[in-house]
Amino acid sequence: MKRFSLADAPFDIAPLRESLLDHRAGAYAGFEGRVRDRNEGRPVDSLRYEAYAALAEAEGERILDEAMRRFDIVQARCVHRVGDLALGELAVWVGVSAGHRDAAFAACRWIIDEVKARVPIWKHERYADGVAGWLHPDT
Amino acid sequence: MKRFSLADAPFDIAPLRESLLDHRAGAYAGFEGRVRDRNEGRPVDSLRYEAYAALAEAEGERILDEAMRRFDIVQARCVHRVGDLALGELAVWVGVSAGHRDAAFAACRWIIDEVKARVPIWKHERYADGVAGWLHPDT
Amino acid sequence: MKVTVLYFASLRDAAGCESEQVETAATGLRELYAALRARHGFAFPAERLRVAVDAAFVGWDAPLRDGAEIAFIPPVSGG
Amino acid sequence: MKVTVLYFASLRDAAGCESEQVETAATGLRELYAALRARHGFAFPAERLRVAVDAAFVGWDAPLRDGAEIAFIPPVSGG
Repeated sequence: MKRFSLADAPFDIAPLRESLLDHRAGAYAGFEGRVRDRNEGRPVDSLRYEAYAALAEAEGERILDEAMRRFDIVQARCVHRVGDLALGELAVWVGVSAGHRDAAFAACRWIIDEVKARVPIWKHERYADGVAGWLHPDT
Repeated sequence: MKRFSLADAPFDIAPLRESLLDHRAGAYAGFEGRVRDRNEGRPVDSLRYEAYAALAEAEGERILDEAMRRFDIVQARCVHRVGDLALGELAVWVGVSAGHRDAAFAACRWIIDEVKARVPIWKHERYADGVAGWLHPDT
Repeated sequence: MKVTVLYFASLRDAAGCESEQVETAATGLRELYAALRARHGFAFPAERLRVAVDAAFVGWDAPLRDGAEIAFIPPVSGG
Repeated sequence: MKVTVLYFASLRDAAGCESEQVETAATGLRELYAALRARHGFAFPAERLRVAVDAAFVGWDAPLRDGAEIAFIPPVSGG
């Protein structure tokens, strides 16, 4: 099973979550990142994510494999959208199942942080004032 | 809207999660506690939760209200099952939406910890070896 | 003074009932619990319990009123 | 030596193309980037970029091979 994937259209979380559950999994932690209506106070109209797909998939898979080794968890997955997204749409989902909640929360948080820091995906925002641009954070 | 409730039958998470989302909510963190097949190494057959319903609902609501004040979040809810549960069934769900992921994760974790510590709900486990009993943790 | 006492989980198993009407001369919640513990053989000392009056947590020093609904809350295990 | 260079996000906007074949005499990735930066006016110094060869991250000291597919990765903003 691939644990990380890119999705070029809206995707359904329910079957993904189901795939993480089994009788050893007493705890499930999930994270969803959605398109907000503003970024640092500036009204956002719409947003587009682009990826270097081959590298993003490889690096995403590496992060999920690392999470499986680092944390006492049962299973973990992550899906990241690419393409045009409307306000409120789901941009990224992380799900982790584990025996206990400590590991589920810690792994879920670690995965989203690593995905944001390492996976070659870029956000292009169009603001209500007509300005648009790529986000290339300093850190 | 009540933020905390008891459920005496299986409940669907999807509409609850939906109720937390709005355009300010860039982040959603969710937690699910499920019935495991073992507790401290002992195979579990089935499980029953009982509550002092009036007090559990009041104390649960108090925890969720506190979370709304303590954390920079948009909305939060929690539902806890009572009655007989089968292996793998959902026992408790917590959902939190927020502008950013720090607050969503922190509030979600805080709520489940407080619910486990403060809400008058008791777990009765039946083990595969026929023994059964109430759990009254020391801490 | 007459109060209603509710029992949950292992306290209910030990008492053999979900609730009972109790005629008591106790002057406080601690004294009431001590009497009920002696009668039903509850395992928990008061220090391991919380106490609620009329479906609200109170301190052990809260006054005992006629007609109150009292619950001694053993360590919880939800979640 | 001939390599393919892929551009993403603001580097693609600056280069005006998604990829290009480059005939280069550069002896390493830093030198290659410096040449392309001068040609396309990229804003980022090499220190702010990561670099990938054939869809795998590599260090800036990795060898430059004929036929390689190279991507200079500006700061990412997924999630």
